[in-house]
Order: sequence, then C-alpha cells, then structure tokens
Amino acid sequence: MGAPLLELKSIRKTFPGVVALADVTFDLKAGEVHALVGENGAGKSTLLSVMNGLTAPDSGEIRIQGQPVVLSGPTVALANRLALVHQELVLCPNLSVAENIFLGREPKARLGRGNRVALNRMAEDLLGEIHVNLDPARKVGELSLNEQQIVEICRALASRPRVLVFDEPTASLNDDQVGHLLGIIRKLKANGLGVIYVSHRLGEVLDISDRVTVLRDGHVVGTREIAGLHEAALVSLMVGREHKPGEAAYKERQYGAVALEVKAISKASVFDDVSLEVRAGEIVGIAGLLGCQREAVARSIFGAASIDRGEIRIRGKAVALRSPREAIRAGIGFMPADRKGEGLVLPMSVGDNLGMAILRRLGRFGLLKRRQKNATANELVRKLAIKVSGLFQLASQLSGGNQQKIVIGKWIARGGDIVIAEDPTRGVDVGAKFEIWCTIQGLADEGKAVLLLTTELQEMMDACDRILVMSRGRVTGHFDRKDFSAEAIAHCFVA
Amino acid sequence: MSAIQLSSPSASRVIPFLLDLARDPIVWLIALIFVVGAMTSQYYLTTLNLENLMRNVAVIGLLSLGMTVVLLTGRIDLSVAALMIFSIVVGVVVMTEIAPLIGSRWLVRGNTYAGPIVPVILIALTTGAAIGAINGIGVAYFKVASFIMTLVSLTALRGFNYVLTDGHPYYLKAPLYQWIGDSKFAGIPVSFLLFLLVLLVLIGFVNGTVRGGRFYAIGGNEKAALYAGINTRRYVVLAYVISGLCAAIAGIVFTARLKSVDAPLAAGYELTAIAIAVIGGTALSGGIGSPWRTLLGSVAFAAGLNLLAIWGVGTWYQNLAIGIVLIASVGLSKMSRKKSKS
Amino acid sequence: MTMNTLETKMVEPALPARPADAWRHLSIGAMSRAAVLVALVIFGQAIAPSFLSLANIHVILLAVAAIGIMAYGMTLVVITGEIDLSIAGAAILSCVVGGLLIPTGSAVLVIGATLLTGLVVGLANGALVAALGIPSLIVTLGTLGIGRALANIVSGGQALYPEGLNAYLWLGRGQFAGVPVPVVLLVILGAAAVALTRYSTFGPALYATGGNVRAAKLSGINVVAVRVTVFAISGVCAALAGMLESARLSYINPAGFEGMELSVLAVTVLGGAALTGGVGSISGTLTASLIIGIVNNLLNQLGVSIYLQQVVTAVVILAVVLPGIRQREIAK
Amino acid sequence: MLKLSRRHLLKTAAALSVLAASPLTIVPAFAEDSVHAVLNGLIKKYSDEAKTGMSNGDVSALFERDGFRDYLDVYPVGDLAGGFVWKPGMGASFVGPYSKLQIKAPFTDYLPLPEGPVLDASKKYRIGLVFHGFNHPWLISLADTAAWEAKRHPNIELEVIDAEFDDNKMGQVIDTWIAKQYDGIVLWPNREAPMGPPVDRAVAAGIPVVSLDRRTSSEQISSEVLGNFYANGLQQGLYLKHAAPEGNIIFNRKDLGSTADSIRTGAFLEAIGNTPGYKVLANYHTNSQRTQAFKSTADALQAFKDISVSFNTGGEEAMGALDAIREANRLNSAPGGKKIMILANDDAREVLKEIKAGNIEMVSPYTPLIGDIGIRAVVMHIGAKAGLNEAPPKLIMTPNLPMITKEKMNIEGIETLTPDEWPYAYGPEVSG
Repeated sequence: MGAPLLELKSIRKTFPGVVALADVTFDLKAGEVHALVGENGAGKSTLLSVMNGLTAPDSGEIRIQGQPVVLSGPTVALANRLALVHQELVLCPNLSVAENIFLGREPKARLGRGNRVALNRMAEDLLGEIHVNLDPARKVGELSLNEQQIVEICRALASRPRVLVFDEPTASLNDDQVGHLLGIIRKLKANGLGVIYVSHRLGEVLDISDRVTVLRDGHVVGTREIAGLHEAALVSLMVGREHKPGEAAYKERQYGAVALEVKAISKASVFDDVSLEVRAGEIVGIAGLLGCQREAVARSIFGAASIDRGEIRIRGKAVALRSPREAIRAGIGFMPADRKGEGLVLPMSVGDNLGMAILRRLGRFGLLKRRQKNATANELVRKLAIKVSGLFQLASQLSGGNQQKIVIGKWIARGGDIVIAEDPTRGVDVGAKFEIWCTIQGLADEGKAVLLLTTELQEMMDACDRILVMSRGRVTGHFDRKDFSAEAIAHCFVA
Repeated sequence: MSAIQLSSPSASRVIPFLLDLARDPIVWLIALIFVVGAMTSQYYLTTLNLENLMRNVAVIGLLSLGMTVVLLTGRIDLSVAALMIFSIVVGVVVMTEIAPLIGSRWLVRGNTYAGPIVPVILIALTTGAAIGAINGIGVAYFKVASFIMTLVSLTALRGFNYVLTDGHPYYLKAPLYQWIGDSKFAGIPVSFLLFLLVLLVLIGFVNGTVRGGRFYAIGGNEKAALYAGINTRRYVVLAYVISGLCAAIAGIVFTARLKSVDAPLAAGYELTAIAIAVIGGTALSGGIGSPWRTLLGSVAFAAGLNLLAIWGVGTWYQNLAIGIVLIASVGLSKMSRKKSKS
Repeated sequence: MTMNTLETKMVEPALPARPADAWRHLSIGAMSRAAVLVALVIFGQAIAPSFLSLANIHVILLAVAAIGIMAYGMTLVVITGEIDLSIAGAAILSCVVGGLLIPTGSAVLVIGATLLTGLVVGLANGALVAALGIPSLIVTLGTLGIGRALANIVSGGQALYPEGLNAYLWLGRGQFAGVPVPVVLLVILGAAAVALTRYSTFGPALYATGGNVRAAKLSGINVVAVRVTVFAISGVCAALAGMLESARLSYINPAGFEGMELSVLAVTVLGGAALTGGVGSISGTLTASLIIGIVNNLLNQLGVSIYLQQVVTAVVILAVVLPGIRQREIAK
Repeated sequence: MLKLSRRHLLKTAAALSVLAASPLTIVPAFAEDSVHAVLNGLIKKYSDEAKTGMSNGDVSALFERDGFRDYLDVYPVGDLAGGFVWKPGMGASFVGPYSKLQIKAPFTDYLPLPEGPVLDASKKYRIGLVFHGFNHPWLISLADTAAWEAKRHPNIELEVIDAEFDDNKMGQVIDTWIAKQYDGIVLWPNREAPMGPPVDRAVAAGIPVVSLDRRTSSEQISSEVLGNFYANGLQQGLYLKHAAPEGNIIFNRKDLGSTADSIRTGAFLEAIGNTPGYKVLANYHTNSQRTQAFKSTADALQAFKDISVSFNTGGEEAMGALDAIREANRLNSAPGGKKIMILANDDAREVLKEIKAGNIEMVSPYTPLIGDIGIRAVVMHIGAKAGLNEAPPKLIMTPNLPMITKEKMNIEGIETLTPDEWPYAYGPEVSG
C-alpha cells in the first residue's frame, strides 16, 4: 500500500486572538471512512476549509498521494480530486438538478456551447449510481430539503473525487434517509474512495467509520480505530469529561390541564385530520419520516400557515391563529430548526435577539426600557450558560449551541406556556446538546406544554413523555413513555 | 463523457418555445399595442413609424441588455447612461488630442470632428469595456456593493463628461456614423440590426454556452458557483464589461442618430434600462431573466410609448403610465407566480 | 424561582451591554467617516479662515438640512433592507399639493396638506412593498415617476409662491434661538430618529426586519407594519425636506429636486447603511451628510467647478466606503 | 488645441450668421433711434473694443478661459425682418391658454398674420410645437403665445409636446411627427448640437421647421427666431459700469456651453473688459437651478467678505442669490457698507417685484412671449411651399429690449424702463 490519499502534517492556523488549529496531523487512506469529530469550535470547520482550499494554513504541509500540494482555492482542491459535501445546502435554486450537479464542469459542445441533453443524461446516470430517482430537469428551488441534499452529494460525486468530505451530511435527514446515505457511502468506499465523515451523530460515526480522529480546541486528541470503540468513550474524548446520557435530563413530572388541543385539523394535500393534545408539564413528540408533514402541522399551530378545517384550542378556548403574532399572544413559542434562517437575526446583538419576542413588554410609551432589557438578557445568559463576551456580541459570532440557546432564551423571556421546539439540537455539539435537553426538560418542569419535533428518534424517546407518529400527513401512532420502542414507532412511520 | 452525442434536433425545441411564447403575457401586450395602434391611427403601422420604433428600441434595448447581464448576477449597474456618453466623449477627445501629434487637425469648424471615425468607435468600445471592468473589479474584488460602486461611477462620469468637453458639443459627421444612425439595410434601420446582432451574440453566449450559463449560477447562489470551482469574481467582472460594451455600443447608436455628443445627454436613462429589464421579467435578485426577454421588454416599452406619442398624449401622462405599468407588471407577475406556487 | 419572573431584578455579575473598549468595536466605516470629517474640518479651517465661523457653520448646516432629513427616512428604509427612490417625487408632489392651498391663506392647511401627501405617498409605497411583495426598487422607481407626473398635472406645471404664509416661510427662513429653523429641525429629527432606532422598541424590530425577516416574523414582529412605517416616515421626511427648501426660496417648483434620490442614497450609504439590510445608523448618516456638505462648501469656497465637484464627491464616497469593506471581509 | 479650433470657427462663422458689421451700415434711417438699433450699435462698439484687447486682466482671463469669443462671433446680431420697429407698449393682451395668466405679448405685430383661416382655408394645417419644461414659467409662456396664435386661426391644429429636457426624446417627437406627416414644426431646442439631425430629417421630408429662441445645428432649418441674448449681457455690463467703476463680482452662470451662458456672460464681460476696477471673485455654474445658485452664493458669502456685485445669467439664479444674501443678512455688506448689486436677466414677475423693492438692481428682459412669431413664420413657410406667399427670412431677429431699473435712467443712450412701464413680464403674479 502506497502513500495515503491525503495527508495533513502539522497544520497550524490562527485567527486574530484564536488558535483555530494547532499542529493538526491527519491522514486518509483509499477505501476508508475516516470520521472527524469534536465539539463546535474544536476546529473541524477550519480544518475542512483548509482541505477545501478556502483557508490557507499558516504552516504545515498537505500531501495528496505523497505529493505536496498547495490548495489555493476550491478549484485547486477539485483539480486534486478532493470534493466537499457542504453542511448547508449550497445550490442554485434557479438552475436544474443536472445543471447544479455539473456546475463548473458542464459538458461542452463546440464553441463552448452547452449541451443540455448530454447534461441531463449524465445526471441521470449519476443519480442512478446511488439509486435515486430524480428528474434531472427539475429546478432545484422546487425540491424538498432531502432531495436538495442528494443533489449536493451528487455534485460532489460528479467531480469523480478520490477524496470525498461529508460535512454533517445527515443534519436534515431522517433515519431512513440516513440509512440510505450510509449505504451510498459504503458503496463509494468499496470503489476505493477515501471518505472523511464529519458528524455530531456519534451513532452514525461508529456505524460507518473505520477510524475516527477527535479534535478538541484545535488539537488532535487522538485518532482511534473504530473497532471496539463505544459512544461514551468517544464523547469523553471529545468533551474531555464524562458525559451524561441524554436521558439523564428527564424526570417524572405531574401533568396539569390540557394547554394545547388540536382537533382534526386539515390542510388540503398537506395533512389531514391531525389531532393532538399537550398538557401542562408534558413533552409530546411528533415522530415521522421526512415528508410526514409534522413541520407543516407545527407551523399551522403557530399561525405561520393556514388550515382548511379543524380547530385549535388553547387552554380550552378555541382560537383562530392567523399569524405568528396571534399565536405568540396566545402563549405559544416556536423554536425553528433553521436557526440562522428563521431563529436569529445574525447581524444583531445577543441582547437584541433575546429581547426580540418581548419588545412590547420592554417598552414604555414606545421607548425601550434598556436596563430591564439588559437585566433580562443577563439573566438568560446566566441561566442558559450562553458563552458570550457581552450582550453586544453579534449572534453571528456564536457557535451553533450558543445560538440555539439564544433561540430558546427568546421564548423563555416571553414566558408563554406552550413551546414548539423543532430540532433544538441540530448541528449542536455534545456538551451543548445536554444543556439544551436539560433546558427543555426544565421548561416542562415549570409546567409548560412542549411539542417536540426532532429528526433523531433516540433523542425523542429520551426526552418525551408521549410520542405521536405521523406518516404522509396523518397520525399513525400514539405511544406513552412506558411503551416507547424504536421498532414499534418505526413501524408506524410507514403505516 | 465523450461518447455522448449532441442529439438535440432544433425542431423539438422550437415547438415548446412557441408554446411558451404564446403563454407569455408580454407577447400579448405587444400584440395588443400593435393592434390598437393600427386600429386607432393610420400612421402607426407606416414604414416610417416602425423605423422610428426600431431605432428607439435600439438605444434603450442595448442599454437594457447590458443591464440584464449584470442583473442576472444579482447586481446592478447604474452607470450605463453616463458611460454611454462618456465612452464617445473619450473617443473624440482622445482622437483630437492625438491629431496634432501626427500633424493633422481633426476638429474643424468649431467642434465638428472630421477625423477618422473607426478609431473613435474603437476607443469608445475600449472605454466602455474598461469602465465596466473598473466597476466589476470594484464590485467583485473590493466587495463594494454594486449599487454604491456604480452610483459612484455615475456621479464621476457625469462630472468627467463636462470636464472633458468644457460643456461644448462635439459634432460627429462621418459617413460611417451617418450610416449607423440613419441608414437602412434590407429595409431595417442599421442601428436596430446592430442591436439585433448584439442581442444574438448575447443570447448565444448567455443562454447557449456553458460559460454564459454561469451568470445564472452566480445570480442563483454565488456560493454554490464559488464552491463549484467557478471563478465567480472573473464572471462578475465579465458581466460589467459586457454591460460597459453594450453601453458604448448604445452610445455609438445614440450619438450617430444625433450626430453629436454633449455632456448632459441621456440623463436618467439608467433607470429606464432597469425598468425595461424588469418589465422583461429579469429579477433584481439575480438568476432569472434573459436577453431575449429584454428584447420583449424593450419592444413593449418603446411600442407603448410610441403609441402614446402617436396619439399625442402629453408627456406627464406618459410618465404616469410608465410608473403604473412598471409597478403593475411586476406586481402581476409576482401574484401569478405566487398563485402557481400555491 | 421560575424563569418567567426574570425581568425584575439585576443579577450580578452582569454582562456588559456595551463593550468596555467601545472604540475598538467601532466599525472601520464609522472611524473612517469620523476621520474624514475631522480632516475636512482641519483642512477647511486651514484654507479658509472663516470656515469655522458661526455664519459658515450655519451655511453648511442649512445646505445639508434637506438632504439630511430625507436621508434619515432613507436610512430607516435601507435598514429594513428596502430602498426608497421615490423621495424626490414624494417631495415635489407634496409641496405642490400643499401649494394648491396657498390661496386659502392658511399656513397650517398648506403645511398639513404637504405632510399628509408625503405620508400618503409613503404609505402607498409601504403597502405595495410590504403587502404585495413587489421589490421596493421597482415600486419606488414607479412612484418617483408617478409623483413627478402628478405634481405637474395638478399644478399645470406652474410654480407656486407661498408668499405671505409667514408660518410656512418661517420653516425655511426663520430662526429659533438664533439657529436657523431647518437646522433646528435637522437636529430635532435626528434626535428623534436616533431615539427611534436606539431607544425605542421599534428599533430592534426595525433591525430584525432588515437582518432576517423570517426570524422577525416568527418572533412575533409585525414586519408589514415595520415596513409600512419606515416608508411612511420616509415619505413624510421627503415632504418636510421639500417644504424647507421651498420655504427658503419661497418658491415651489414642480420640476425641483431633480436627481435628489441618488444624492440622498449616496449620503445614506456613505453613512454606513448596507443595502442588504439590518445595518445602518442615523449618526452615520448625519456624519455623512456633514461630510458632503463640508466638501461642497469648501469646493465652492475654492471656486472649483460644479462638474469637478461631482468627481470629488464620488471619490470621497469611495474613500470612506472602501476601508469598511475590508473589515467586513475579515469578520467573515 | 481647442482654442485653435475655436479660432477657426470664428473665420467660418460669417456664412452662418449676420454679423454686426454689415447690417449696421445699411440700417434705414428711420430705425436709427429705435431701441433695437441703439443696442445693436452698442454691441458692435463694445465687441470691437473687446476684440482689440481687454485691459482688465481678471475679466480677460475668464473670457479667454471659457472661449466666449467663439460663441459671440457666431451669434447673429442684425435687423428686424421687414423693417419692423418695436416700441414699448406694442402687442396684444390675452389669457395664456396653458398658464391661465394674463399676458401681454410684445411682438404680435411682427410678421403679422390676420385672424381667421390661413392659407388654403379649406385645408387643415397640423403643426407641432415641441419644447422642454412644461413646468418652467418661462417656457409655459412660450407655449402660451404659440397656442394663442394657433387659436386665432381655425384651420390650424397645434399639438404641443414637452420633451422634458431629454434631447433624444425631442428627436423622437419630431420623428413621430414626420411619420404623421405634419405640415409644420416649431421647436425650442435646449441644446444646439443634438437637435440638428432631427430638424434636417424633417426638412428633408418637406416639413418646414422653425426654431425659437435657441438654435439648432441644422443648416437646413427654415427659420430661426432669436437674437436677444447679446443685448441682455451687454446691458448688465453697461448698468454696472454706470453704477460703479469698480467692484468685486461673483458669477452664477447657466450650464457651461449653453447659448444663454456663452452669449450673456460673454457680452457682459465684453462690456466691462476695459474697465480696470472690476475683480472676478468666483464663478459658479448652477445648472439654471435656484437652489444651486442659493448654495453657491451662500458659500461665496462665507469665502469672501468684500462681494459687491452678484452677476446672474438668469432670473432663477438672481432669485437664488438674493435669497442667500438676504438669509445671510448681507444685503449691505459690500465694501463701504454699500448694497451688494444684483444684476439679473429674464423679466419674470417675481424679479420685477424685487426690482421695485430695490433688492435687485436691474434686469435685462428676455421675453418668452415669442411663440406666436414661430407659428406665424412656420405658416408662412407652409404657404411659400405651396406658392401662396413669400417665405419669411431665415433669420428672424427678435427686437432688443431695454433694461428695467427701479428708477428711470439713461445709460449710454438706452432709456431704461421702470417695472411699472413693463407690461410684458411673464410668470405667476407675486403678491407684494
């Protein structure tokens, strides 16, 4: 066996005031999946940028098949057959699937003319290779999130890479799709590709990887063979301390009266006849595969989308919620899964973001009560252990976990008694994950009614008092905590 | 990859294209204008009036074409109108400065330019491309917001136009210039043919080639284009160079018709160019639109105004109509898109 | 303690609401603006001894009063991520509509009608942008033309003279405690705008709408109301600024304020407002209008031609805007 | 280099224009004492003096820098058509169809055309008037007089279009009229250069074209009605010389390169060029905008403490300058506590009011009330084409008008008029 496909030697990168990477060494062999894990801020993103040519290291060496290279940009990385599947979807919504997949390396006819027919056929072939049936001529803007993710993966594959980097590829996929993706990765691996797999989902990491490298604070903590490695051991490597399982946050509670009652709501061709109720002090999860429309149900409850039929009752009173503002006034809070897109105003300060849902309360004759606003924000920062240097810090400068805490804090400040949480731990590192679960349990402990949507079934089973299962817009199952069973719930996914 | 054959018979694409065309409201609008024009005025469909119409389309169409390419990348170019005059001014001033060096005098009888016109045209085109490149470099490499960068160019170029000419007009009376401005070829004004030529080249490039398609990618999601290994900055500069070139060609057509160039000409035409591109369906947010649709937009715009002019409608009411049509056309397309989505 | 009752007491140690070394956190844009302003003042005093005289300061402030007031409105609009190209149309239509009431002899009616028309134009812009979702560039480009056309149509193109309407003329020519009224209004409205953006509950809603409209909506902020409000304010600011200019000259010109929208926009972006929304400040805008005012004053005092002044203004804008760009790059 | 070419222009100018020298020698005796002739004589006198040299270095430098000589030499100065003699008081009164204002037009007897059908009474004559600025008082009055004249003749159908200071648009309007086969076109061109080609096209299509006030670059044009600019600037200079032998002047000028600026300012400089006492303090182009003139004057008042004269190329500028001086409380801040002298052009009612009030020293009338001449001229051309009458001259000079001052004066043989003696003012009434 010759030189590794990719070698990083003593990579160092500092940003003003921060050492992002300190002496990082990493290698990848052909036909292996090498996972890269670490808490947010551990340096994974910087390392990926270095590999992708977006960031130039201060020192260190990169070798590809033994040859030193300078990756001065994404183009150079691609030329060295190193491709990256981005965490966030970086696609052109106005272009077709095929055009997106082959963007930058389209087949050319004479005089540089485009060749749409060839392009579509090539895209079809590539989609076929990973057993996906998707019309290559469709506009990406019309696709679902999951389908877009597949386009993103195909785009990386289209460059016929030797090294393929997956950055949190499953963040928005459900278990079924994750299984599919891992299957694709296994296939690629069998074809002799080297795969770098970055994920917070340690189960997947243990499942798919051959080796794992753990980063902490810009240092490599260790590189281990996966065989014989357990999740707990991996977590302690990452956080440098023992980790309590997600379940630890849960404790038995007394339920109060029904806070939120949804009676047979329907929306044409989206969901049909959905009923549920959440009592005070109860966490109710809605489980389901992507496309089960539970997000649409949550949005309708929050007034962000309309319903055609049915009734929503809050604390026993029927309400017609036509906008989020009315829902908020009725006491509902909503934590969207897409933190950056829907949860936060990134160019605004931590303090302003925390106060966003209580502006009316913070005003006297329209003037802002600054002391009170700061006091509230301070209390929340302390309570939720948000790591910030001051309330003036911009939300965009925080890590994912801390950003999520702000999204939660915003609704704690509001103090409504019904909370809808959509994927509250998406893309959040292990340490913060635990804190976030504790906070959510704390909300229920205080007597709030919590409606939880998360893509990871295990997390949901750890956190919820009850779970509803939805499939294709209908409720297909109903489980109390004592009856939780992954098999039984999964069975309802396809019912 | 090499085994793939080019197997797109043109016929198979023509029919859906025509069907699309028939569904396009702007096509119906143009048809309506012509029908109403023909019915209400005996002069509307005369050769002379149609020639006028084509000449009007040529200038505003050329400006809007350049604007369209820039808008496709999700940016804007406010400098087009100032640049269109500036490029010609530079052409003439440079040539008159060169003249004494080679012992001739090309500025006669006041400010009539009597020197060779081809170099003026070439310098104008170069100037247009160069200023476009400066705009593009400012936007792409120095990351100045395009609105600001081109607003600065607009202001500076307008100032330079006066500084360079001292406020004097230059007369441009070369036969070639006259030919461009006034002559016809096969019954069609040369200026309009020039516009059609630019249009065809741009359709071929933007909609036909892989490189041209990248304007759409950049406008759709610039990061995606960047991550796909496309040198987006170079394409942004290219878009501005195209816009600058279109402005210079528009300047040639414009001043060939007036046979002179004057510092304050074409004030405010940048906003007209934006309006036309938008009426043609180009999205300000980038990634949507095409040179072909800008042709429709400019024909609709010019034909509508021409009809009002034939009717003798006062300018104020014309302006009122432009404003309302602009808002309504975008509003209606927005609503229809919403409807088709839901 | 439940989390619901947090708002009552301050818990130590509190995190700073503002950084201790605030100046370090000033944007490079703000610093370069301040630097350019200081340099201009020093340079001005060096070349023109009367530069810092009270009279000349009045002249500079009077010259920027109208553009500054319009720029306040524009800044609010730009912070929400929109643009208002209609200000010149709004200003002229408002002044003309107000001017039609001159024969009543009631300054209150004239002023009221002027401001009301500005409000109506602003509300129309806001409704079309916020409710129908048409891009503001298009809407306001349209209303710019419509405003100008209507101003001509209702006035028949005739200039109007608010002679004898002393309260009206006072707005442009009067003094308040020795300070010209337009300058007083510039300061008062500036203070009001600062209060609105920084000390009112509308401020965070404003920045949130521009920074991330979906997040703002899902946090219960009425983004439609925010947008309509800023356009309405911009319309009223335009009407008021137009009225100040008309009153100073005692002359309402239906062809006036040509190209004003681009000058005001230039001041606004020079003041640091980003057209992408969510960023911008009234203080920046005010500084920027002072920079432009001083540059023009100095160039006029030096006898530089108006045409070169345009070039110089363009260069100044780039000189102030460029350094700020680098900073944003690094922050990314 | 540009200088050189302007010199060349000077030599070839004769073909284009009626130079002062030739017509004056053949002036009929009865016209000698008319205002028109007196002013033409003065124009020649000062022009000749200036050509031999200017002793005032400041004035000479400005004159040279902006190349006034080239413009002045091609601007026509000459006799009125048909030996017409204009006297104050002549003309007709009516209400302007556009402005709805009471108007007294001074030149309705010039190239007269009796009321009633013109030419072939059985035919309808379609005439187009295109100009800029339906929202500019001066220009509305121009349209008023044209429309009044057209209305006097039932078989004339007049279409009036505002091209809104867009030369390209004006060209398009003319092209549209060519397509619509109009019988005649009258235009007020904003700038000379761009309007030549459309006019040539119309003339080539057999349509007579008459320009008003400003010129086009067309040599084929049927007639040009113009001629008053020279007397304007000259009288501003003569008044200044008469009022004070020395002074520090600031200039508010129109667009660089515009006829109004080059001729008025140039003639003013010719008139004062050989008086050593005048100093040029500052020189602004204020784009014919009152606001701009206001700003530049306000700034100039700060830069210079010893301003004694404010020269304004137009009335708008003069009003802006006056407002700025008044606002700065500097009306009497000229050296020695004297009043700052404001010299103006354009006899708008608001300017006359300020003359009466003593705030503006003098104004040279520049009347927009010449649209009627244009209509009559174009009708005569249409008739000439059909062989019904003789064509009017190509150059139709408008009568030089005497300046207006608060008190009656006699300056170098020019009888000035007081505002009350001037019924021809244009623009809205301004209450006192």
